[in-house]
Amino acid sequence: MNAKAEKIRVASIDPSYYQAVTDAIRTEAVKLLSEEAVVAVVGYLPGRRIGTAVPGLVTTPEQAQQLIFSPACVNNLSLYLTKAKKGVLKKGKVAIIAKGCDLRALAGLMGESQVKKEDIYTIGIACAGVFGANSDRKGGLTEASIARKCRECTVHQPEGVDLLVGTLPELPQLTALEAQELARLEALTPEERWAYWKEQFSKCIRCLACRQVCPFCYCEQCLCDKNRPQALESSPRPAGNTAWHIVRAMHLAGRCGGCAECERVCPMDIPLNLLNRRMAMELKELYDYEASMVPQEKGPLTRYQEDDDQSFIK
Amino acid sequence: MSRIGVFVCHCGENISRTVDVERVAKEAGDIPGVAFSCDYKYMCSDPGQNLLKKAVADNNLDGVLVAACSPRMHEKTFRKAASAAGLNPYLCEMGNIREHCSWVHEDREEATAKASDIVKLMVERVKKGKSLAPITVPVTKKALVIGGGIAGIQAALDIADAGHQVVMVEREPSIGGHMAQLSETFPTLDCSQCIMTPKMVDVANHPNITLYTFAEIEKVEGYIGNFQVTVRKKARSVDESKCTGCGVCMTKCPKKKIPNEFDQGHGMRTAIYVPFPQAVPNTPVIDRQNCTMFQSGKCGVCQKVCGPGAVDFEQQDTLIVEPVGAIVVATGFKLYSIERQPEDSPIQGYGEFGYGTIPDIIDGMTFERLASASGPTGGKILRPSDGKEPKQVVFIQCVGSRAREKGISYCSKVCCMYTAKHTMLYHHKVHDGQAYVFYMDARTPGKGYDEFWRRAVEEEEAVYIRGMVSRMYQRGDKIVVMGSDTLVGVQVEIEADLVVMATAVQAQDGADLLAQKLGISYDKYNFYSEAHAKLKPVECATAGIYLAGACQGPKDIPDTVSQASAAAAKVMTLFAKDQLERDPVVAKVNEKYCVGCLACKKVCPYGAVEEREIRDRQGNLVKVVASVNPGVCGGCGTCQATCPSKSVELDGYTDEQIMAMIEAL
Amino acid sequence: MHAEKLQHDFEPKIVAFVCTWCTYAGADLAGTSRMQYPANVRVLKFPCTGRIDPVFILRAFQKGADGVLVSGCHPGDCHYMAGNFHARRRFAAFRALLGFVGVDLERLQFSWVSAAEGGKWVEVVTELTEKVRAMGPMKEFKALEDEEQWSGALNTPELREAFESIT
Amino acid sequence: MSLLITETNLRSLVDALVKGATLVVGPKHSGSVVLYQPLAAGSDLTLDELPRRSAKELYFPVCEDILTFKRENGKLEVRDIDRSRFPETVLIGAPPCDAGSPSILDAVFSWDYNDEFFLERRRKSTIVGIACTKGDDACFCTAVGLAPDAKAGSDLFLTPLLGGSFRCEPVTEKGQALIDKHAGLFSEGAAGEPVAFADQSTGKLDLPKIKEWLNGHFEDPLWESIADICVGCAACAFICPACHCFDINDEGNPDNGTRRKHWDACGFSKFTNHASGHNPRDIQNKRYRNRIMHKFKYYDDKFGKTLCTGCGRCIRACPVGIDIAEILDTINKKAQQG
Repeated sequence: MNAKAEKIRVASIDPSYYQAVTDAIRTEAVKLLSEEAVVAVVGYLPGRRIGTAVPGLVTTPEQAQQLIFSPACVNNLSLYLTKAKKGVLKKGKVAIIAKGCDLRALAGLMGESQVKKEDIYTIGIACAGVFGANSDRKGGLTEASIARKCRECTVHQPEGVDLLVGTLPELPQLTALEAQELARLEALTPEERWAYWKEQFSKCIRCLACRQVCPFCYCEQCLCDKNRPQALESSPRPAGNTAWHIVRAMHLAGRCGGCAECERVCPMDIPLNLLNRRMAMELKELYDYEASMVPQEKGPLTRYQEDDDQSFIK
Repeated sequence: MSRIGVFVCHCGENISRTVDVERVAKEAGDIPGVAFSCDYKYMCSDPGQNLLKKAVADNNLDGVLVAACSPRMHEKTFRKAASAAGLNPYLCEMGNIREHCSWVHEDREEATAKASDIVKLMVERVKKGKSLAPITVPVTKKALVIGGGIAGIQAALDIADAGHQVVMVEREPSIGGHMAQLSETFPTLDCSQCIMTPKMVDVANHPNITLYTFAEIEKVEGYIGNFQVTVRKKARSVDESKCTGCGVCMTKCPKKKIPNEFDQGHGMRTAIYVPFPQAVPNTPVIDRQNCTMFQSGKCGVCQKVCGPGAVDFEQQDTLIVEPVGAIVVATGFKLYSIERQPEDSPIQGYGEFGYGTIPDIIDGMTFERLASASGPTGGKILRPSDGKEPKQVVFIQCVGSRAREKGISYCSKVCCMYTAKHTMLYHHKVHDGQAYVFYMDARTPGKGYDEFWRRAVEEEEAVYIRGMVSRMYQRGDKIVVMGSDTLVGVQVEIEADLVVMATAVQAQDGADLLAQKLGISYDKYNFYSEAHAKLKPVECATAGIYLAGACQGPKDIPDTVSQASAAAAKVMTLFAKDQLERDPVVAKVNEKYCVGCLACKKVCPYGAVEEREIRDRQGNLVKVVASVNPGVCGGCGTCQATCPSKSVELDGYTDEQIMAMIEAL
Repeated sequence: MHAEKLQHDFEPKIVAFVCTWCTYAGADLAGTSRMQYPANVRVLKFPCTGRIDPVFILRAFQKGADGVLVSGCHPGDCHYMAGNFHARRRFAAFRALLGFVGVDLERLQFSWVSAAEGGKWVEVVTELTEKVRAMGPMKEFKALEDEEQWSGALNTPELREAFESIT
Repeated sequence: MSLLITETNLRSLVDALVKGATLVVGPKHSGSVVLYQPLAAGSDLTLDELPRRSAKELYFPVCEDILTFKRENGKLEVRDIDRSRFPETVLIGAPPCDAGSPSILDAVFSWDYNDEFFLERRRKSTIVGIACTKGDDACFCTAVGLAPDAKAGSDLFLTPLLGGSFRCEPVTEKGQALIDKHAGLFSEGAAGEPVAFADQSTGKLDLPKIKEWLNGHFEDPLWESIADICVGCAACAFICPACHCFDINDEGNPDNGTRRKHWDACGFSKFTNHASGHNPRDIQNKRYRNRIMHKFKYYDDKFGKTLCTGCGRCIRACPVGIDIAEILDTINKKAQQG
């Protein structure tokens, strides 16, 4: 495998792309903040280490000059608008940088009355993809370093945003590794799949990074923290871990926007997005539901049709 | 530690024959938290109940489990007994060891083990149980009746006669509805207006009824016993308080050639008009679309001739808020039209009948008007195209109804009877005429109905042809009706002078919009859904809202009147108490943890969940949470299963109770 | 009548989550009709299938159920109008999820049993009991209950093996 | 002349220990990650990657039972865990940032209460440390007073040599005993050139000065600026070799259950949540402040040690890229300025 030969075109052909996006973000952010149209811009700032970026809650035009966009801008910033992060941002309108996958989360949050459209100003990024977790970031965005979710992204181009930034470079076709993995797992016997997930979940240490980065995990009291009654064991043993990941996937079914942040942040590399993807597939097949960049009034599990499939019911 | 009493019933031998009740009682005594256990021959008997009461008192019990028959049988009995002993009734539960155990298993060992398990599970449930108090809701003893047809009139009069206030809202300028349009009614052939108009007048004169005509429901808030209804009274352009109903304005109105809706467009009316002479109220309304004054600003004749000065061109819509405790929905029906429908409509028109372009193909209601003495022809049967008396009339049943390909699969119920009636009316008026009826089935259940139908066939000489009409077209001044006689097995072609179609009964236009305002459910045809097809045919699932008449589904007059009186009776039952008591098995929101995602609101079948703003002492908004109205909640618990953080909980079926039971499996 | 009772090596634990209006009443009818069915089932009553949280099913498996039955009113018969419609979607999704993590879905049965269908209740319960009996115990979740992270385990398989190789 | 062991013999040492019913724990692949795990054989040992989780779980498991209880016939019977069943253990292949942590933690686990779960495991284990030749731009062990070749905490210390052997230096009696018991696997010889130690990207920190600054800056805008973005997970704490907070939880029901001790973290909002609902650390930056304070001030106040080995795991794992090395550097600069 020659990493250089595989370098994908977005990085190698159009190096000015990221600079252009960065410039546009800075210009807009400075304008918004100096005109006091917003109280903060939630964006990305450069990290100390090579190929890293960190979320930035920018409140002054000076800070806004530091904002960037690069393949290191992996985070789904919509998290910072939820109740889980209450108190962090001042009250008032907030501008937020959002990739397509982040926008689906924002739309979901609007559908769930957590974010009001009029309270935010969305700067959508025409996004070519970002780095995967633990990837080698020194060579820029390559086929080896691109996140698995980005390989089969369908939302490179944001919709319904207040400002669209960037012109999408020509994107190469990449093999859908996640879909392949999903198909591989589907083809296994139940026993084999159980063994697979058992091994994955046994690594879990319940650091709850998956929960804490999820834009939809904004509950004040997570079911897994409840002790009267205890719905699932809070101790990080295999039994409780399995229950936790099953419950998590169920609670996200029909809500997940597919940003795959849960999977990215898992320090134990548990492929959590496979669970989310599998649920999304099911809901697409059964109810023709897909997470969208536009808010929907009800999700697939809060509505029904009288003639819904019931082939599994005797 | 709980102090629970377990009572194991023998039920004579019904339980003890297969279950070792002594052992079950003994094992129950070993369950942590059980302070007392015993077995007894008949727990439901007086001595059995006394045993329970005494045990509660003697042992200071804080919960009771009776292991006996199904709770569907005796839960009320034992809860009452527990209550008499000073326990909250909801801390008394039943373990079903008869229907679910002794009667369905033969092996004594297995059945006993299962009975013990059932006791163990249910003890956990009792342990985690909470005292619940019945919910009381105040009741505003005033009813709203929506719709002023026969259904609404009957319901309003019944409620008003019982001494309660009624607000009636009618969309049209006059009450009366479809029944007022009918010529005669089956099966007695008495004149519709003769029996209808006195009731209309009764409504107008009743001291307990407030009538709003030319008015619509704007908004409905609140819940059973406590609705706030906003009524939009449309601008009539005539001040009802001044108008004396003299009718001079109508005679002087220069705009006289407007097709009259009441006569199905076959008679003419003026721009300022009452729909029909017996209208209630007898106050004209200005049809602003057709009035020269409103269209060009020139005319104003009516205003000039009006002695009392009642005509008011400046009149505006007014909004009136009425607090009511119950709502009767009686919005009636409309008739299907064979006209071409929009592409995306689920209902199709009849291209094979010319989509309604052939003037002498009319519907049943038009025929009613032609046959009516007060109609456009003065009661003579004359066909629309040339005013000639038709000698050959073809009646077609099931046009639109029972026609899945046209989008309606139901039977409209009234057409068989009124078509029979039409053939008679025709025969009485045109003695040398011949009536033909194409029909699929003659459905005549009802008192005197089949006799009526037989009379049409056997005495009044109508020719009934069993089969459908496949095509109709104009040939000269005749309409060629092509059909089949399926009994004989031949194709039939009739040259008709007039064709009368019994078109399907459909829900009123806007029925769905009104349902959304009311928060009631409706089927795919927009007919309103009753709470239970058999046992709650009058109630809506939304508490405090009742149905009367054809808005629920096609109905004839006797059925409509029966249901209207039934709805009135339901309202009176509700109004019989000052406070409404409801089962406390309702959902409650934990506002500390609720994050206001409102998933519960989305799934609640009762619309019982509202948003509630929580503010701090300075009035700043802290957060928005869900809030369950206990007066409206039906207690299904779908909200709790949906809530990710379980911040809404159904009393009586809490997660704590259920988890404890699962833990004890 | 049934003098010869079959002895089984394994008696599965079957848990049934049922709604009170239809299936619970259907099971009552089976009782009043004196129909016979295996005694393995333990019934938990809910107001409506809409109240049944998927977590309950998961928990039942964790607490030792070998098979789980969820049963309520037929579509359109719900006492609460729409509870079972919501439940149907929820369970369709949850079933897919359990299947994906490797639970054998033969152990999880959903059914509509009305208050008039005592016979169907007997049929559904008997069928699930026999099916699960043939499948054997639900080991997966039970095994998990006893497992520890290696660092929390008092001894590891490797150690045990080492010990065994010595003695 | 030095004591040497070849890589083959190092693996044979693992085999021999396992055969001798010793629990041998070392870095081992598990899918895409390397974790400290029990080794079934020497061939499992992986020395080319820093494990994702630290070695602390050897003494301080992710989760362990501390007692069980059961009510029978009305009586509640409580059964303690038999700590004599903790196995003799050898930790092998731990770089200085991991090997050095247990000895830092000894202080707190034997402070006002002797936590026998920790201490018994400590008594029964031997640490074979190894000089670090890997490392990346998240590493900062030198900044906190350790070094890629620091022997602190190790009982026996290995230094990888060019050519594949290791120089062995017994640090404690335990280490010497291990050598003596398996003397056949070690040989005397001339040590070759060591493999180059890992690079350190940050400079040395003035830890006393940092502590001094922290003494006076419990309230400071710095906390908001660095930690408002913190999402409140426990990734940093759980994979940290020095974080040692735990929670105790009863699982089961009041009549039959187990009391368990498991990792907890100050990053969680529930960590300081009172039963009343009041939370003194009501916002995330206060929780993150505690992380810094505990590591560089409180622990030093109490035990004279810094609660950080500079392994850089938290920097690599933080979902939002919070970089403790950068923060320490910032504080260091502030401290130097006065």
